[in-house]
Amino acid sequence: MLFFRKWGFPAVMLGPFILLIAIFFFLPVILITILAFTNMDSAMQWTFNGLANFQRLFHDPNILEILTHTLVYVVFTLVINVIFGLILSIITTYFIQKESVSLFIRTIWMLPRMSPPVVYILLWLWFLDSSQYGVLNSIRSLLHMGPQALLTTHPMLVVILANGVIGASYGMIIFSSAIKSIPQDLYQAAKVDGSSTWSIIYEIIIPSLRWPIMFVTMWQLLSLLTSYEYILLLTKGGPLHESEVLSLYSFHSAFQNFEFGYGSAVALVLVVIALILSFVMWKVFGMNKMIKNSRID
Amino acid sequence: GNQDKGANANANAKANEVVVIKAQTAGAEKTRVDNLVKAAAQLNAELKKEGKNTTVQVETNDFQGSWDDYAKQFMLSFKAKKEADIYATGHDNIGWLADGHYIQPLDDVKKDKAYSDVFPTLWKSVTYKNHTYGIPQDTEVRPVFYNKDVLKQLGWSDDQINSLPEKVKKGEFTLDDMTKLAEEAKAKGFVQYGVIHRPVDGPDFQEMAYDFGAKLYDAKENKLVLDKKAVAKQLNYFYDLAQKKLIPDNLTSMDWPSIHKTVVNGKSLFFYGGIWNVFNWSQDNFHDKLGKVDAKWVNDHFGMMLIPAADKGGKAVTLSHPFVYTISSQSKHPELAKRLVELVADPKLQAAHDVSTTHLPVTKKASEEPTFKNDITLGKTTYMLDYTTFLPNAQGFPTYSKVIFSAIQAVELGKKTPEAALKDAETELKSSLGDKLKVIE
Amino acid sequence: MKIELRNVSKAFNKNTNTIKNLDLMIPEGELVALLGPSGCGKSTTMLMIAGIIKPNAGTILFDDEPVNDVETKDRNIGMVFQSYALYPHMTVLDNIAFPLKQMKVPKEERYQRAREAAKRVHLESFLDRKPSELSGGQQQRVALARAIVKEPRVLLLDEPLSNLDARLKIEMREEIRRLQKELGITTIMVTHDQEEAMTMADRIAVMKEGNIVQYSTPMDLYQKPENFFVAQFIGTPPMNFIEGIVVPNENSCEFKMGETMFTLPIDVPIQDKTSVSLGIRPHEIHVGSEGDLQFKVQVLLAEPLGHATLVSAQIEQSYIRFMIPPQLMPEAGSILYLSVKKESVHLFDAKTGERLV
Amino acid sequence: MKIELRNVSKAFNKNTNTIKNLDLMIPEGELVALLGPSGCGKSTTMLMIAGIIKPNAGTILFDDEPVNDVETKDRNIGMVFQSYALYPHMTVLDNIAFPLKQMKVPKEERYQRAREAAKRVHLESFLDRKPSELSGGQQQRVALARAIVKEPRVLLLDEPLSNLDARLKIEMREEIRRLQKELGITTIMVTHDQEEAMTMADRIAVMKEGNIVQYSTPMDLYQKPENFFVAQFIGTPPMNFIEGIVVPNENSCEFKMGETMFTLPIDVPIQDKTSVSLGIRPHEIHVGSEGDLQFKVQVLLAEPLGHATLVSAQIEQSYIRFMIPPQLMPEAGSILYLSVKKESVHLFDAKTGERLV
Amino acid sequence: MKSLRKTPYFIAYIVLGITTLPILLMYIWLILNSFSTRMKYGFIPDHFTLENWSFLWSPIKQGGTVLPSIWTATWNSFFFSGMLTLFEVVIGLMAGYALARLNFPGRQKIMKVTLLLHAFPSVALLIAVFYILNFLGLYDTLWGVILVKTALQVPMTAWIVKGFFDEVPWDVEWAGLIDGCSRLKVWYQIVLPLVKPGIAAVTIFSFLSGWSEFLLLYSFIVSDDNVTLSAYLQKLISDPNMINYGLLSAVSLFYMLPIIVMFITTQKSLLQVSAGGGKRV
Ligand SMILES: Nc1ncnc2c1ncn2[C@@H]1O[C@H](COP(=O)(O)OP(=O)(O)OP(=O)(O)O)[C@@H](O)[C@H]1O
Ligand SMILES: Nc1ncnc2c1ncn2[C@@H]1O[C@H](COP(=O)(O)OP(=O)(O)OP(=O)(O)O)[C@@H](O)[C@H]1O
Ligand SMILES: [Mg+2]
Ligand SMILES: [Mg+2]
Ligand SMILES: O=P([O-])([O-])[O-]
Repeated sequence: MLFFRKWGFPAVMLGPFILLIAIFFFLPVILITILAFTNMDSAMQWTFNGLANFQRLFHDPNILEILTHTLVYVVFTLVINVIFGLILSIITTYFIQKESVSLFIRTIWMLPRMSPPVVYILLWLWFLDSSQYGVLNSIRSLLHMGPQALLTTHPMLVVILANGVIGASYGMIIFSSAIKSIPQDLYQAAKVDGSSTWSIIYEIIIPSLRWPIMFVTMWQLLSLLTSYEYILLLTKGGPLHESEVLSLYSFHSAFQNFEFGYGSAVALVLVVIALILSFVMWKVFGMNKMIKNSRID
Repeated sequence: GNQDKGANANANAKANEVVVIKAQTAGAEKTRVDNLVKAAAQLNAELKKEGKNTTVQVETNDFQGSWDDYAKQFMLSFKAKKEADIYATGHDNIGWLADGHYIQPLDDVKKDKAYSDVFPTLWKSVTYKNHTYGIPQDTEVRPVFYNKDVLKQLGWSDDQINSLPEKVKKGEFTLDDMTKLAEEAKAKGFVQYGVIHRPVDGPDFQEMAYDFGAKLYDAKENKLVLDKKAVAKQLNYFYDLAQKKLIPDNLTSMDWPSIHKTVVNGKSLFFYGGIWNVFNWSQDNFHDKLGKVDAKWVNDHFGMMLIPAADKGGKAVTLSHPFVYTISSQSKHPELAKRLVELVADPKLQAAHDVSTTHLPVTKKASEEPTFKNDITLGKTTYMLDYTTFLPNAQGFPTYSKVIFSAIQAVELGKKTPEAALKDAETELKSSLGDKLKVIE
Repeated sequence: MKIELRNVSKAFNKNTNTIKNLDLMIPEGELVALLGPSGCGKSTTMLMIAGIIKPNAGTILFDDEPVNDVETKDRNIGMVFQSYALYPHMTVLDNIAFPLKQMKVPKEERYQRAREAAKRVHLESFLDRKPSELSGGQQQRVALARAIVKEPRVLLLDEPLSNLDARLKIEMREEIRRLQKELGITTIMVTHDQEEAMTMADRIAVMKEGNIVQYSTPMDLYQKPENFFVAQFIGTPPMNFIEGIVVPNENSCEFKMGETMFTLPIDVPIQDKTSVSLGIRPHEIHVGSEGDLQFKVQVLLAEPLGHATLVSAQIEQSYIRFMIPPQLMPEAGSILYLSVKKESVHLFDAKTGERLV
Repeated sequence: MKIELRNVSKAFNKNTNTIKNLDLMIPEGELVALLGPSGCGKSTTMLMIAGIIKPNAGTILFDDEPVNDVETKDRNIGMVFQSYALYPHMTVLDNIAFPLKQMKVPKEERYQRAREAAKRVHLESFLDRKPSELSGGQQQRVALARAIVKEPRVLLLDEPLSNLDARLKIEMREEIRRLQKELGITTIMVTHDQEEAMTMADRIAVMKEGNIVQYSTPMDLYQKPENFFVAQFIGTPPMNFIEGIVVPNENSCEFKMGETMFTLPIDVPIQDKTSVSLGIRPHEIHVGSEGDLQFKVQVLLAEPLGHATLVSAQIEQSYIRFMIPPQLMPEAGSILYLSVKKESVHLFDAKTGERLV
Repeated sequence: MKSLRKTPYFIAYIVLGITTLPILLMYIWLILNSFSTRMKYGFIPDHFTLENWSFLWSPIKQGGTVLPSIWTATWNSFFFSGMLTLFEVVIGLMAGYALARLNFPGRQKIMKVTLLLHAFPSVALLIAVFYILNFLGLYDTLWGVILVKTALQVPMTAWIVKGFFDEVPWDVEWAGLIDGCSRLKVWYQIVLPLVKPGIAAVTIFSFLSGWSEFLLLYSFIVSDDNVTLSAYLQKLISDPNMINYGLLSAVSLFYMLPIIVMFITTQKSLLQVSAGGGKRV
């Protein structure tokens, strides 16, 4: 009885969560770890081949380039995502007091996320298409400027922008919800204490957003590391390998070349990188301290 | 496997068994499976005659999505024993399907009289490790479209224009001639570009390899082949086009609609297309003024020819990508499925499908169907089947194709010389294909 | 800094004005206490002076300059909020140092001064805690330290000592008063502790329903409440009121309630039969007959308070309370003879509430 | 319900015990006031009785049954939190009705009772507001109404009246006291208002640093503080202390501080030269020589309080404060002769703080 | 003086304008495109037409196939996203509360593990998940996909709401216990209403991800009865040579409409935050 009092409630609250994750997330994770040591291909046979996949990966002529792209892509997109998400949320919750205007702006920024990915990417493609039929080039030709082919000349830039615009809305929503939860009297006190607008942002809003900022940063970092959908649709990793990132490479290996074993090995490398980065961030953000004890015994 | 949707035990003494056969195809051409439904009607009549208490019911499914996803779905559903009995797919999938024991050999179906008059080359496309694993369903060819209006501007007579395909066929008009012609048209300002090809990876690029005499697959060793000499020529060809500014700077980053618009509006003299493009252009507003254009308009303004031979007197080529029926190795009713596949070869069914989707038939009989013969585009291109080539069926070919495409892209963008591109391609192919690759110097 | 409110009104919703045409002038360097019943608009007035709430009408002036459009941060104010409004993510020290940080005081000096302020409110050993780890009184003291640390020109204190124990309260009062006097900080303080208001304030403004009913010195307020409301509001225990009518005589006045009748020691002419409230503070009532007005009551309850005994008693229909020396403990039901001095008698018109005498 | 705390300890962190071996017994139906300096652990004690915080050691008993493992919701408690803890998303009415809802009282009756409770705290016209639209005092009254509405068996009041004005406070006190008596609710109240504690409580527990230093009736506490801490803590204005040493004579005691020396009216034997604190309450000091102990002081400051004048004066190195009649206003620097009665003299050991006399 | 004070606002609006305008234009372009046969210079609408919107009342033909009714797809999408949101939000809120507010050993570990799981690309998981689903007999069922999707997403929900639970003052929870609630009741009667902005955020994210889910449905559902809007869209673009862009624009606008409405309604709940009042502990 006493045992139940102590453990019953956490168990009830956490049970479905743990169960679901254990079966549909944790177990698959173990499976793909095993998979990385097989040479499973389209025949879908679990034949172990030891470290062969990793040896191949090590000798892969493109791997270094891909790693660099991954880094560039993740870092820049992440910065746009978090910083811009923050700016947008502060503008729409603190600067613009008129709720309807804020909502309008937030909605616009959500549009990319709410559109079907293919259509969002098609919009970019239509705009940036290198022929004279691209909207950008149409406009440029009206202004007597030559056509531009951003997708070939700066594929990574386009990839980062397209992903940045989508990612910003993620932070925007979470942050603005969190800002809305800040009690008004804190702003009042800060004003009385002589805070300018900047310092209210810096001293009151941002510290109150510590958890969301930290979460969004870490989560987006991992999301970006593992995401490839928009790149796949936008540039397919090309031209050449110029916008190929590790996760896309894993996808290409697994689902275009049907080398599931190799694809899993690539994914595992990704996971190791993610593990290291997460660990560093966990420390940097002082996550442990943000997990507080219950004040009901 | 397929399930029996319950035996319909009537009060009648004779219980009638309903057998469900599932058939799946991908893409918009649903007639590929709908024809099977019609064939089932025929089959049922035959079964009745044979006095069997079985009724076949075909359940169809048309997958929409990429070929990769189509393949993936089949693998998974097969493992879950929920796959289709009759799986229609591109012939080039036969390799992995057979290797993975997903499908069964259909050598006996090949022998059936329904398939006795198949264009012989087509059997090549469905043969893997000395067995016939698929039955051709339809095919197409990938001609070069040439703009008649531009040729007229260049001073060509109607006769000259209309006999061009013939000259190509005979090897009189070579790839070099084609390039020169493009150069001329561009220099004179009649067109913006000389040549347009597809913007993304695809079989079209391999037809150029064949044109330069490449071998892509060694059936004996079951290995993909990197024929370095031919590939070098292939790369040089595209490098040359780019250097001469005959293709748009960023062709490989254009989207499909822009390609179609460029071609339909006569901004390019040549276009490496496929016969189905005629159908595409009738579906959307690609023409700046006319919007959608029908087959007649296209034939009035464009001609279609084989890919000109690389050398004078050489063999002009094209490439086909036949669609085939395969039968799952887990099928519970393989015999019925096979009979369906035999019955679906009916010329009328074929012709109906081919005309509505702009494809070519696989049997001679079908090509003689009046409805087919009357088709303005198809009738004119069927001869190309005699010049056609196929992609290898072997596993790993998508990887091969992707690497070659990258190399082409690199030379077109001027980022690599053909030599460097070839070298990189070789390294990459060796790394990813390992012992599945054979390199010919 | 002189602070003035001219005809200020504020409404939170359309139906009612929370503050109605309020006028108030606080001379430079003075400490004014706002006193009034719960919900009468004291905090709202403070927030308007701070510039956090904008009045719907009227002008607020600092040193005769209208400041309606001056931002809060530029008003140089220190404030203790009724809800404290501590910054939950900062330590005590950072909370206190925050106003200095906004003034760009160098770090070292900033923490130095913050530590001194913390010491003044006896929080020197809690500097590293977060507000959520403090007791109520400790939180309140953080708020106080934060308000005074920057030595503002205006100090707004909204019940700054309500959660402190008596001893600390006295200490803090002295601290505030000293600081305020030394630096000449114009201070407005809301308090419910009348002793606090009486001992600390130069003036007291008594508010009622969004308006000021009397604004004057503590003594004046105590001794000469201008109307019934102030009289009953000021003083603990509160003034006793006996309802009755006045019957003027040749040279004096008779006060009549039910059967009882006694002579009022006043010499102001009052209309016949005016209904009045006769007010007498509990402290002014003495046992015996030494005063100018005499009457007898029946004891209901006697409570020992330590330094005195608080007696509740009945006279006709009215109840009165008064203090007697702690040694006395009259039994319930016993009769006591009481007397009051002439100066201690307050008389209010029962209808208008205006002071008559 | 009888409530008992046996040897209870609570630590928030490893270094210090906030509550140390606390023992307390509250008889059924009594009202006990917890009095103590800010941060001494009053709220913590309350939260432990409520079962929200679990003690690290010791037992809490309700009617002699240990309740350490009984959940809060099963303890049938009403509580006013120091921070009010209103439900921000509910209206006033819903806030008050919430405990009844948990008891599954039918809707109609629930709102009926909630409305009555609201009336008791004079909030009947605010029922539809959200807490954020109320003034501080109004919020506190909502908290009070919510605590009493379900007529619990135990009432825990953590400074329930701190933000109310004097008049309302008295009314609420009476309301609480009446309810508590009528229903026999065992009540524990934290207050910083000593008058409140004195008038309302059956007993007072004086806390210091997590422990109880004296637990007894209000009168007892006032008249016989057991040690120096209680003496100085209880009573406003606080008791005066004069430091000195005792020099026993044959049949009396001399008190010596610096130059001054006077006879203490006590007859208990005290060791020679004991350092002591002599405590006298301001109210017990009278001008003149009518008492048993006499001394003279020099006036520093005289403040009028209305009902009296508060004088601060100096005797040798010590400062003392006392009340004189309001008519008197001695000037600063003047000399006053004062006297105190024998019973009013408290003597504490300066070292241990223990009461000597 | 007054204008100086406005500088931060001014800068804020400029930043906002410059960045927001292109996005707005993109979508205006999409709308125009859906109502015109052609765009002059790529961006000026030419002939007004409603043809692209005809899918609303009659099923569209593409090549040889007739696409299923858009309304079936819409209903399926609603069902799928609705169920997903329900599961994800409820389970996520429960777990988030436990992680934020309950004491039990391994709390940190659970948080770390759930975060790190996210480092596994969902593509890579696809094959592994297939084996699990197949083992459980959930392959080719909508519920299977719902469960998988919930599992993949719920850590995020829990993490987000944990931040919101952290901000809830403890004293109202205490008051709830005093007033006779169990902790479960405190959770849903008192704490949940106070984290409404957080719930709004996670609801919109989970609904959105359900609405646009494609990969899993596409990989784990063979039968065609369960076509959702995203699959419907996929049908429109599956052949890159045969995309009708006007139609695609119209369908994607149709696709976006419910989610925009949903977004606006959930965001409106932000207006009703009831923070403030009292002293928070
Ligand atoms: N969560 C906590 N963590 C650490 N210390 C705490 C915590 N809560 C209270 N304390 C400390 O415990 C001591 C007792 O706190 P408590 O709230 O019981 O005081 P109190 O007697 O109610 O004071 P007050 O009269 O100021 O409300 C204080 O010194 C306080 O700083
Ligand atoms: N945000 C608001 N919306 C509506 N009414 C409000 C709001 N804030 C305060 N009020 C009302 O305005 C009146 C004045 O409130 P104010 O806080 O100024 O009172 P106060 O004098 O400080 O009272 P207290 O002594 O109880 O703190 C109260 O009746 C209150 O209910
Ligand atoms: Mg107030
Ligand atoms: Mg407390
Ligand atoms: O890729 P294809 O459409 O040319 O088969």
